[in-house]
Amino acid sequence: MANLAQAIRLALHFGEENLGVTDIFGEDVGAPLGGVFTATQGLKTAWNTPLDERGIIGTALGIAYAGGKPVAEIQFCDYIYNVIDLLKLCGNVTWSSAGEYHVPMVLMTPVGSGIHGSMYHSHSFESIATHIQGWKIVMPSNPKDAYGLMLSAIAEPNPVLFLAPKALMRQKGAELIPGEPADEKTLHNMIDAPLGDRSDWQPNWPPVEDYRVAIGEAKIARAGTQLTVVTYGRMLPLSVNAAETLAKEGLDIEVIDLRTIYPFDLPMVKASVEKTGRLLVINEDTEVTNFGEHIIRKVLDEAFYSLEVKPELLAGLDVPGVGLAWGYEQNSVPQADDVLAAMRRLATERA
Amino acid sequence: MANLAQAIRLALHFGEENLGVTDIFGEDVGAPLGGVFTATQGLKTAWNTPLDERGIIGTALGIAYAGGKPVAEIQFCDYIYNVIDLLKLCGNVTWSSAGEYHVPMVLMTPVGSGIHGSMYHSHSFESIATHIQGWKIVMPSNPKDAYGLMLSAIAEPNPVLFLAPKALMRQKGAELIPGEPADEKTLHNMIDAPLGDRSDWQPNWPPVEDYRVAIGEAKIARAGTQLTVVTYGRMLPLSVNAAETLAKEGLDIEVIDLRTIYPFDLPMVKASVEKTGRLLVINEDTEVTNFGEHIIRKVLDEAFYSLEVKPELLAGLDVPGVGLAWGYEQNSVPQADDVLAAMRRLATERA
Amino acid sequence: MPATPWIAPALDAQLKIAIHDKMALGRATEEMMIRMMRTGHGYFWIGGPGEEGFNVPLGLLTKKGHGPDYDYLHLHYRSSATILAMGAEPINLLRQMRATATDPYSKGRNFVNHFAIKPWNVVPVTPTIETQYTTVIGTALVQQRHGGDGLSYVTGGDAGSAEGDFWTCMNWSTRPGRELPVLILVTQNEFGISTPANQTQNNLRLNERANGFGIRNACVDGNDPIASWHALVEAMEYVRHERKPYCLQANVSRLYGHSSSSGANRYDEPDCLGLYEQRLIRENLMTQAEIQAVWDKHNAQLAQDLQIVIAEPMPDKSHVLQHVWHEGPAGN
Amino acid sequence: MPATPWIAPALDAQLKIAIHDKMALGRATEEMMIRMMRTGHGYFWIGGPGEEGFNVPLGLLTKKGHGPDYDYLHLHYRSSATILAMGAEPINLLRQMRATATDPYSKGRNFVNHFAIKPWNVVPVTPTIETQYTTVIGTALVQQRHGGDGLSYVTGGDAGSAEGDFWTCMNWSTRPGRELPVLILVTQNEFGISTPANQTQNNLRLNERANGFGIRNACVDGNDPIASWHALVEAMEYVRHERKPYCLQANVSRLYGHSSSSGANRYDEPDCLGLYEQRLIRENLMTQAEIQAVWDKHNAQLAQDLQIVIAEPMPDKSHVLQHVWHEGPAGN
Ligand SMILES: Cc1ncc(C[n+]2csc(CCOP(=O)(O)OP(=O)(O)O)c2C)c(N)n1
Ligand SMILES: Cc1ncc(C[n+]2csc(CCOP(=O)(O)OP(=O)(O)O)c2C)c(N)n1
Ligand SMILES: [Mg+2]
Ligand SMILES: [Mg+2]
Repeated sequence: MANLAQAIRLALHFGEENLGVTDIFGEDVGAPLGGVFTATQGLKTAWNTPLDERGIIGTALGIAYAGGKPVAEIQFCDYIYNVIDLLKLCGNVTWSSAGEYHVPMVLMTPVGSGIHGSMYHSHSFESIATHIQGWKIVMPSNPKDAYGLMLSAIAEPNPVLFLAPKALMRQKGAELIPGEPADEKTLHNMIDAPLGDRSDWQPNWPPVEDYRVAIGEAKIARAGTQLTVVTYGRMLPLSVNAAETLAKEGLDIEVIDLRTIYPFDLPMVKASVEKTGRLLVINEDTEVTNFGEHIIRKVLDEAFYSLEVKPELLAGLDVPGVGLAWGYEQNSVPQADDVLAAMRRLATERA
Repeated sequence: MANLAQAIRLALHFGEENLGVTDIFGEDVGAPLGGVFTATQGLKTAWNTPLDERGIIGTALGIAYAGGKPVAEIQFCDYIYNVIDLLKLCGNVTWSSAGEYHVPMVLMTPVGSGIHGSMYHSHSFESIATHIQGWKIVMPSNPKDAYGLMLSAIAEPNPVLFLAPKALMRQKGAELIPGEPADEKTLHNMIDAPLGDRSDWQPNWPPVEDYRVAIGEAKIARAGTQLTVVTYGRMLPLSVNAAETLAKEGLDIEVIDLRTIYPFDLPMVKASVEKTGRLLVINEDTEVTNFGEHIIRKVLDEAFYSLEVKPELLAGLDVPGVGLAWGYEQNSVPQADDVLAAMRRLATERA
Repeated sequence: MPATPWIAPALDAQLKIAIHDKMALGRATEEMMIRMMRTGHGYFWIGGPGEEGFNVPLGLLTKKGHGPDYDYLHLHYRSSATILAMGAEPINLLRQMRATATDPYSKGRNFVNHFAIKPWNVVPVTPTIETQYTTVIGTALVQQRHGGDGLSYVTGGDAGSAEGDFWTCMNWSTRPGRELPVLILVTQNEFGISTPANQTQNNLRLNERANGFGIRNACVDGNDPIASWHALVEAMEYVRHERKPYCLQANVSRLYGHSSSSGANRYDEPDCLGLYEQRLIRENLMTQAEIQAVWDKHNAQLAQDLQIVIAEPMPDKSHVLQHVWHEGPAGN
Repeated sequence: MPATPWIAPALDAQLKIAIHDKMALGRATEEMMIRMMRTGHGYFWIGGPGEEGFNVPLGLLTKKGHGPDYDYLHLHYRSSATILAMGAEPINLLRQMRATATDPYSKGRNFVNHFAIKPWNVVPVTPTIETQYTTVIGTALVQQRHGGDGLSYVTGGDAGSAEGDFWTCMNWSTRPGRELPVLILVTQNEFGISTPANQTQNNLRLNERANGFGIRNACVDGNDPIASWHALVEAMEYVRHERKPYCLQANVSRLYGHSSSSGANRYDEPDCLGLYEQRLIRENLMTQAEIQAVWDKHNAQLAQDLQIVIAEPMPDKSHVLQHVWHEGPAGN
């Protein structure tokens, strides 16, 4: 099974061949490295930019203006904060030009903690991103969804932000991507660059097929009746695991994988909360003006009187960063134990 | 009575004389203009920077490192989005250096709509700002608070973001700033630069006194029992007016002026909601991942079972900008009518 | 089917007169918009009176059309004379000034002189200073790969060049072996709002900043349309055919101050129009009466246009949510 | 009470030997930290092996102290040899490498080589590339006003100079009549992670970018500590006394690749230490045995240090909320 980085790579390859992708670029995105997580190895339109995020986003917008289909990368979302003005432009020129131009671009960036990344390789970005208008925002929790979301992102005529949970980059999927060789060694030999000198290496792409995960459609990752957990990205597998553990205690918990963060699948969330009467939103971003608070507010608006207990957010502590030593990360970003505890508490709270 | 711009100017003067302010700077902040809203006219440490927001914030941080006390300005918060990375640094170096350095700086910037400012003079900034750690954030709704908050901001050893509601800049206060001449003509003649050539002009500062509004303390702008309205800045006078109007309909509404946005006065808000059972948060920022959603979530955490009806947020529509024509602003940013309607509806909703 | 190669028109008597016509149109349009602002037919004015001597030649020398065979324009908010020289209808500027629902550039959303004209590769003018110096990289990159003689040009003010985006533009357009066909323009009017250039720039010839990148550069008197024409021809020929960047500064006047916020009052700076008219008379290309007739023609037309615009509908609630998303297929 | 004016020490035999000592200390410390990373005593390594030939002279020529009379340092993450040359304790670097609670620079929060030393004006090293080129403006501005001969210096890599912050630094330090005492340093190792400099820079002498601002500039072989010493003396004298910016590039090696993420394997690039040791022997300043003794001394000390560090406590829950806010009075 492809891992998440390989899935992105396969999707980008499909995009180059079939969906008009003209440029895949960013810092260290081209040869020889092919991206710090190898997500862009061997792609024919991949190239290395100067170390300049403002140039990257400006170039992407310009390519989109000139009829191209750019997929830009910011190496880590931790380094995206000097271009928020440009992201706002990408998101508002369609509206400000009253539709004269639109911006078919994809921006991908790794997010989240879990790799001992210290203060500047652990940021989450969905809270600020969802406050920037005009972007659609997706975040997969597994390789197959990463593939399907990336194809949808490429096909979308509006700017799409593709957040890649960095702690899951090497995680393998449970399901094959259509066209992927069944044996993962085979895949590895076909598409992973060799160690050492790569100057003569060429990938041998498997015949991957068109497979889309529609933007805006969440998925019930585990069905249940007693508590609705809404999450995405790295927190999804933790939440599903916790739900399985709690199932042994007789608690039946529903876990929704948003997949699209904006516009998020409110109908699915609402239906679930109406069924369970309880809501827990989980993410790893810091907790003040957190996107999860938006989810809660929307649920209040639509289903306040269905709530049996107070809805909650489990998120990162409001500290200036995720410290390097494990003691910091463990105590400021939700961990498996915290997820389990919050789910148990909310599922069993007296209404 | 001083208007809000004059109050800021008086506070900065007091800060230069008594609180160690060494530099007041930004685009057009120095002579001859003294700021696009005249808030920095005649100040002895005010100077004009190059048109470069990154230089402005970097310089402020450097001055703070070297023992100075900078008050920097970003001309409009609409132009702050290319320095979010630097704002994050200002907010995290105390923590990342484990207290070796701290960052005593003030950053002021005008925010909000209401002056036909079109897409780039109408932004709000509190939602993104509150998601940046390590900053205290204040926003006055009247000149006296502006004065008192600015003195507290200057005295604070941590970075403080001072958001100035631009639509209120010319608004006069109801109360004198301590030391302010009672007659506003007198004040005008003393501190406002003449039109035309100003090269020889010097302000004649009134003996304004030390007056602080503590960071973190909200104010009950109007006491009431049936609904808690939490707001700040430009929405405060609209909300108080609406409450007075509704009082004539027999509705008794409490309006809280947060004054400090972060860390906000949760105890006061909680106590009010426990009394009224109803909460309406009002601001003009766009509604997705809006700081008001954080307020609501905190109230849920602390007082869910006191809520009789669902808490609500009245905020800006999630569109890519505030359009120039009045029809846009009127229909995308809360107006007096919207405030009145939301307050009436929430105060009278069947529990 | 590649577009025909671009050949700059010869600067003959007829063209010199046409340049005047467009300069006068530019000025008359801006002055009409200043009047609109004063009489309540607009909220805010910002524009280009004082830059016509440079902006009209720029417009006339633009290879106008859609797609990478043609020039891409990344304009400043003082570029009215450029797009008018290219054939834009003045009434459309008045519409944006009044913020009507009929404004074709922004549907009443953006300030005046914030254009977006896809058939002519005029990408949206941004209110954020200097970001256009980053987007120009992208269109030029597409053109570099596409071939032909289309170029991308970008223009902005002197103060704005302090933003690092100016650096980004120079750096990305000189990557070795990947040089870009970008014409980097700067208008030097010696002010950023109220701040005099000599407080913030150690060399008022900002084009010389490009020396750090080995980018060919020059400075021209933008108050002289003939000198501007020649300087632009030289710069554009270089960019079109060498497929490398060039940096050109135009020294210009800011005749009505920064914007309506600073009064939009007339200042005593050299006026390219008066200077050029004297020259046309001196060179016996036009008489005073002919010149007057040009102004009368434009003013009469603008007065008519204004009546039309005033009667047009303003945006309302139904407009707010239009164009948040593009619905059709992707591709500009 | 103004500080004594700074006089650079004479580069005599003793100092040449001291330079070697500090270079060896720098290298030994970095190599120890690479071993720590490999043996699970650290999560991530990034540092400066290959830059000692330049960084040690820089440290020794720094006017070390607190406040505007002394130099302010805005360092890159490869600056270990600079602060070790200034007298920093190697054990403290090991502490940050292991992320212990005793790490004096960040309490286990930041990656290794991210210093913050207030008594020496070493402002926090930022993980964000190139932002140090903006903060240096502020400390230099305070010094310009304060007088004396203190300067501010900033260092960063070649790839990072692509960020507009490099432009910002040059622009703000050359405002007419308000020039700043900034020494703008760039280390040219011809790589940004995996990207070769010649893909992104049209001139590998980045100091020449400063020509656009008329900033005096030079390039030195950073593998040669003697040449580096002289280049630094010249640059610093100019900045200290002319109170104007100067841009100096040092060509250096990146001996263990970018970081532990790219393996931290030894690469075959010129090694300033080997080259300098040959020279010291050639010039009869040291014998091979004396050189070996230096290494043995440092390695022994570092081995001891490691034992201490390994036994020290790691941060726990109680540390998380410390220093979110500064509680005392304002003022660094
Ligand atoms: C990023 C950004 N910062 C600040 C502003 C506010 N602003 C608008 S115009 C202007 C001055 C521009 O001066 P210059 O670049 O010389 O252009 P000019 O107006 O003189 O043509 C400023 C500061 C802005 N629009 N964008
Ligand atoms: C703003 C920013 N963008 C990207 C990164 C990720 N990053 C860390 S080091 C590096 C390469 C730096 O190369 P260079 O400036 O040449 O310094 P060197 O490592 O070679 O000394 C990159 C891209 C970062 N830290 N900050
Ligand atoms: Mg200007
Ligand atoms: Mg390098």
